[in-house]
Amino acid sequence: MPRLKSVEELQKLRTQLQKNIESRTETSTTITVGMGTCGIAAGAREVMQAILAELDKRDINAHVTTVGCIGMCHKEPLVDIRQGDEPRITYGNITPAMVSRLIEDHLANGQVVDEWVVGRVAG
Amino acid sequence: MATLIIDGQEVHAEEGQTVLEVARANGFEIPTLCYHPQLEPYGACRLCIVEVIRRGRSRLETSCTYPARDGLVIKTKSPPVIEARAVILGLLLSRCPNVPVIQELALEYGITEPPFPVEDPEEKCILCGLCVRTCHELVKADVLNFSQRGIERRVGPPFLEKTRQCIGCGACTIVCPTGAIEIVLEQAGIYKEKPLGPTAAIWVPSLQAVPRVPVIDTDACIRFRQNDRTEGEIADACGVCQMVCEAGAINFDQQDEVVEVDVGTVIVATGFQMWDPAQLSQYSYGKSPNIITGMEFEHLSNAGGITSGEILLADGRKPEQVAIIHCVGSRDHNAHEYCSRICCMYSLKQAHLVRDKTDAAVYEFYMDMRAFGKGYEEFYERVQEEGVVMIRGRGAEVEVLPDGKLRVKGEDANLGRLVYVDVDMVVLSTAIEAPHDANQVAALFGLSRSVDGFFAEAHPKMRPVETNTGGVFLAGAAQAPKDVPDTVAHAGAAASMALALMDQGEVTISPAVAVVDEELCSGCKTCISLCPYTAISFIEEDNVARVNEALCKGCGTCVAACPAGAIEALHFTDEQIVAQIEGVLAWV
Amino acid sequence: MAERHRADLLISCLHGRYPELIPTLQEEIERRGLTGEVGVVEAGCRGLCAMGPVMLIKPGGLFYTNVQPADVPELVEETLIKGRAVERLAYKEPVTHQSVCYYEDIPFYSKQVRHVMHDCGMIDPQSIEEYIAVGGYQALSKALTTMTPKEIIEEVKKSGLRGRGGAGFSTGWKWEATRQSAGDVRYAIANGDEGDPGAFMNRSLMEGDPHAIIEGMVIGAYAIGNVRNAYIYVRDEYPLAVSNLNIALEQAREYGLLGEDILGTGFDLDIKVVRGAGAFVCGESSALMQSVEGKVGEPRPKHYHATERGLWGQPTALNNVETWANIPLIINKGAEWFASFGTENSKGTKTFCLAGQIQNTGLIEVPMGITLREVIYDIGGGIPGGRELKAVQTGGPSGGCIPASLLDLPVDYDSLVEAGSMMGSGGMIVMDDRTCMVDIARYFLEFLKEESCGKCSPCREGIRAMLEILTRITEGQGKMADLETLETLAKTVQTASLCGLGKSAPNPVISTLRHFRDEYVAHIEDKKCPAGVCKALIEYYIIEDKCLGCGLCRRKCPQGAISGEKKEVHVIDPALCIKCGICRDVCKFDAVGVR
Amino acid sequence: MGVDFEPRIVAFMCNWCTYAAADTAGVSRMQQPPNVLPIRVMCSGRVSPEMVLRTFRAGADGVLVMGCHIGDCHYNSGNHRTAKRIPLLRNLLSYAGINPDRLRLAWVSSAEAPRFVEVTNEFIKTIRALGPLSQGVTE
Repeated sequence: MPRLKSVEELQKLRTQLQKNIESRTETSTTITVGMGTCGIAAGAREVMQAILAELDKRDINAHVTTVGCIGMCHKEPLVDIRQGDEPRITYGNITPAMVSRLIEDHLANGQVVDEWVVGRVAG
Repeated sequence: MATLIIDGQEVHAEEGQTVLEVARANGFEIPTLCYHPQLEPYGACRLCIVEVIRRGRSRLETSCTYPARDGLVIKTKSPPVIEARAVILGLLLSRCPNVPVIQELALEYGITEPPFPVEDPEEKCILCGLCVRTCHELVKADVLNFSQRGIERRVGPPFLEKTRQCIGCGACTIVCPTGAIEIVLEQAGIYKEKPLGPTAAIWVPSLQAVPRVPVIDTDACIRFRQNDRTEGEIADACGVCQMVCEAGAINFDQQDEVVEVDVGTVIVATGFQMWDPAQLSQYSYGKSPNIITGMEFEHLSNAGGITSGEILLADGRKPEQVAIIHCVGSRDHNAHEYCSRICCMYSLKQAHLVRDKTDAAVYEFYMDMRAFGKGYEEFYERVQEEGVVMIRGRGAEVEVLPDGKLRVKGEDANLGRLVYVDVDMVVLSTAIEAPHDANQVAALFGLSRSVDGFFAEAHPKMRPVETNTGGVFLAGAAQAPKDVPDTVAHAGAAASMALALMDQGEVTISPAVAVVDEELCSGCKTCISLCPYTAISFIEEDNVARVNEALCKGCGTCVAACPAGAIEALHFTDEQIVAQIEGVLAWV
Repeated sequence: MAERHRADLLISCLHGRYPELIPTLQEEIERRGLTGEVGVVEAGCRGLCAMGPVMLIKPGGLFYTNVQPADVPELVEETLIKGRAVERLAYKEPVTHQSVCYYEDIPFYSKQVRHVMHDCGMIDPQSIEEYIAVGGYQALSKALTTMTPKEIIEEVKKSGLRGRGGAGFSTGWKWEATRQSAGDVRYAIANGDEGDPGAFMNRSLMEGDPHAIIEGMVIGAYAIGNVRNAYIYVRDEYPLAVSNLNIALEQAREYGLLGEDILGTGFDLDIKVVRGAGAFVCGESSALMQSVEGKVGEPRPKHYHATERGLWGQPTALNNVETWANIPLIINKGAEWFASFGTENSKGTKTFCLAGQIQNTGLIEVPMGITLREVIYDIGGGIPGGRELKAVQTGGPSGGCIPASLLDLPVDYDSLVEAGSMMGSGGMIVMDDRTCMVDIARYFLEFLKEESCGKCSPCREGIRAMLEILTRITEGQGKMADLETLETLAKTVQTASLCGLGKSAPNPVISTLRHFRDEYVAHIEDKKCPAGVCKALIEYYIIEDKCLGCGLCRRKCPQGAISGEKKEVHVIDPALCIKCGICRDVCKFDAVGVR
Repeated sequence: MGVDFEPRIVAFMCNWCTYAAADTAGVSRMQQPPNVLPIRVMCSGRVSPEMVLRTFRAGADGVLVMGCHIGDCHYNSGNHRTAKRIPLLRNLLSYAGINPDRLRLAWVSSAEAPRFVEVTNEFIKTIRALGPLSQGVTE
């Protein structure tokens, strides 16, 4: 285990460790993946894993949660992204291949990927 | 230096003093049970509580632990103080209803009955911790400590079992304010030869000695015993005497040492010792504290003694009848056959003292009244006039009655019948005898001892202070029982004899010495090794033995041994002796 | 090192009941292919101890109570895979019996302000990494590198932090006094000898967030100066606290946050855990220090404050573990922030343990000044069975009883003392109308009789005497004069005892006499126990109107004192009845009465 | 042997112990027969075997040698010599035709006047029983 020799080292370690408990810390970004039977059947798990990997790669602090079926089974896998007080954006028919762009545009650049959006819910 | 106000009076305190110390030094009375000046303050009994007003705030604090800070205002008797002490004493009296010291203190605060009675009224320990702290801080034996807690708390050795760590010093029993600790002597003896009652390891061997200097009994002293026991590991135990001695006169490092002095004359004045009356069981000595020896009576009656000269029984009462038994151990075939000479007169004196100091009736059991000295007979008559009952006949037996009274039985030879009296106190006029180590002294100086054990003088009539060893003289009771005037006279005589010898500056030796007839001497050297005084030396060039006349004492051992008949003892020559033999045998 | 998870299951208050819960969970997670995605953490206390094991799922804040191994497959399927709440595991609102799924929505938590306990239950207490990740040792690095000792003390003084052990002495002043006492060697001690019956705030903190205490102590040691050794005194009945603290200390040493040259600043400090020896009195500061020194834990006179002559005669700062754990908060967030909670004279938040006749027994943290009513009814969920509140006992055995009439009393140091009780370390025992106040006073004195060290006579003998009088009263043998005697005794024990234990021992008597004198009088004059507790003074009987003749009481009665035909009114034979109260407890119709 | 036989016994007494004891016995008016004829020597160690033999030759029926107890000798060790010599001499006596019982060694300290009387009386009795020492006849 590293012996910390300065405050800077402590700060560096902290930044590094923070990711590990990200799920427990407050964040403004929540990504929700539909995980009803319909979602799983449509490949929601793979999508979710891709999201987690992408977040990790880009070092983005966001909560990833799962929900059950919301009734739009034909649009599964459904992915909701919510940032702060912004309206919730729901994307439909997401595949793992789309995840990289989704994260890059929406989370990193703040650009909603309009062509994949299926709905916006305020509040 | 701090200034305080105690009960309205301004007092000054040294650095480090507590409120209690300052208050007591200035004459304020504060009760304590767990305080001892030689121990760290503990603050357990809480009786020394006083009201402390500091920076305008009033609180109850224990004065034994509270530092005497500058500007304190102390009230030792304010109503909250009195109330708290009364409640505490009520609680302590409830715990220990039968402890006199608690009863007395409680009474001072108006409490006569235990307000919260407990089941076991025999409890004596108030858990003040004095014993525990003494054992830890002073004795450094750490035998006693507390176990359990709360109301179950108790004092004892580990696991309440007997422990070898305990050196039996008894310090705990002495500091215990309530008498809750008893010491059980499995090996009796160390207190035996001490003055009346329990004594400390530092004591004054003779109360009226000048200078009146105490000695430390290293066999009993805690410091020495701990040092010896732990081979120096605990070298600083106790030391209370050093702490309290204002003159700084206690020196533990002082060692016994052998001092060699060259002297020309020696006066042996080793005195006597008191005979132990426990050897004759009929006197019941040791079975009642009110059966005492004449020597113990002297301690009792001494103004500097434990009762300040009052003649009291062990329980503090004044006696109503006192019996004095003469000739205890003297003139007795089972003890000493001789008359100790001094007992009659001291017994009469003691009878006089009892009459003088108390209203007690006095009975003297005597065999013969030997009032032989100047004015003695007159004193005897005076004592008789004082109302002392004289019973002629040996006091034969003392019986301790169940109620503690003492029954003295004896024969009244004048009436020719057995009598007994019941008394409160019996004084045994014990014999005096030669000191137990007289034989060692005798061997050291070449002295003879009489049948009675005292040193023998050179001649019972003609040479009462000289001994058979030249230059060694006897003085006082070392020679035979003597009273004070006789001792003074005898000692004077011994001193004059010694001085006379010294004044001459030279000694005259006996002419009865051995001489060697060098013509006959064959030089065999037999005589040389025989001489106890190395007075014979061998002269190499002449091949003969020669006697140094100054060294020769004239015993004649060499004469008897000389194979050549070459040595003669002057004044005891063979010829002279044979002439004597023939002379005496000439008688038909 | 932990991995990045999309969800963490934080499990608390296992209390050793379901050791297989966590392995079962981990197996199920693996079986469902969620390994690496979902983490399982055994975290510190979340307060709702009576409902343990509890599980908080982050993110989201789903909160389950009474989670058992059998619930695991459903829980994983529904919550982790499908993201749905399992309602039957949710917290039940005690009054409305409604399920509340989310942590934030539970009134027990929503009224609390969890500062000291914030990380407790959120992180794995055996992992310094998690503590660092949530911002641990930030205060330490700030204090050591950007603040002078004087500034730290000023900050603590300004925050208004007062000792959380009960006496409420200003922490900043205490540190300053210690700093100003001459000494090349000074000591810092954390008091974790929590002994009050029903109180476990300190244990939860030591078990759940040991690093917070350590961080606070390092900061304090630096501020006080010349402290090279510090001690955490933990009662030996807290093995998990001892082990978590030791793990935390070892980790801190490895990371260079303890030991020599902390964080390269040149500051040295080591901390050791000292295990207590099972005596209540060792929570008293002077006895505690005696105990740390290896002597019998007995109080000594305190005319010199520990800040002058404490451990081994050296200046010593002795604070409760909770006090120490507050320090990093003050340094991180500032004195103003800290002082914004609480009242004029009592700043910040305080942890309490709710126990007794209350719905939500457990550990809470509230801002100072909150009213008793809020604590008992809003957080505590009120009295079970809708019974009436009679009193709240605060401050442990030597605290006092606050009557229901003072329900709007703000909970802070001074108000509690005024009401005849004290803050203590934070125990709160709620008593309903079935509690006899005389019996309660007797109970606490019984405890204190056992726990008094016995050194000083007023405490040792006075408690015994008071207890005897109280026992007499509960047995119906009391006299009116006893009350006066009790008051005199109590006053002397209070003023004349050596240590805090003795000085506060009469509090239960004094406060119940003050607020519930009528109950004493009822025991003495009427020979009645109004609450129906004191056996010598009560009689059980069947209320004929209510008895349906179910026979339950008859079957449960250990003495066979109850008779009656089925469906007919039963009777209790007073001659056989031993007044155990089982019939009253088992009767579903409240048909057993006491008179 | 006749009842009127009065033995003649020569007693060598050391000046410091036995002679003093005899003196005390006299002073104390202790009864003793006149058969013992005292010869004072400074120390019992002065008594040579030759002198004992000359005493027998001179007509003594018995010889007593008396000195201090061992350890009490005025000359430290003189009586140690006596203690060695006299038993040897007793062996020699029978060779010379004299019953060894006619020679006795006894320790009597100055304090032991009664013992002095006892020892001498006892010895007189022994000699009285042995009868007179007949010159030239082997016993």
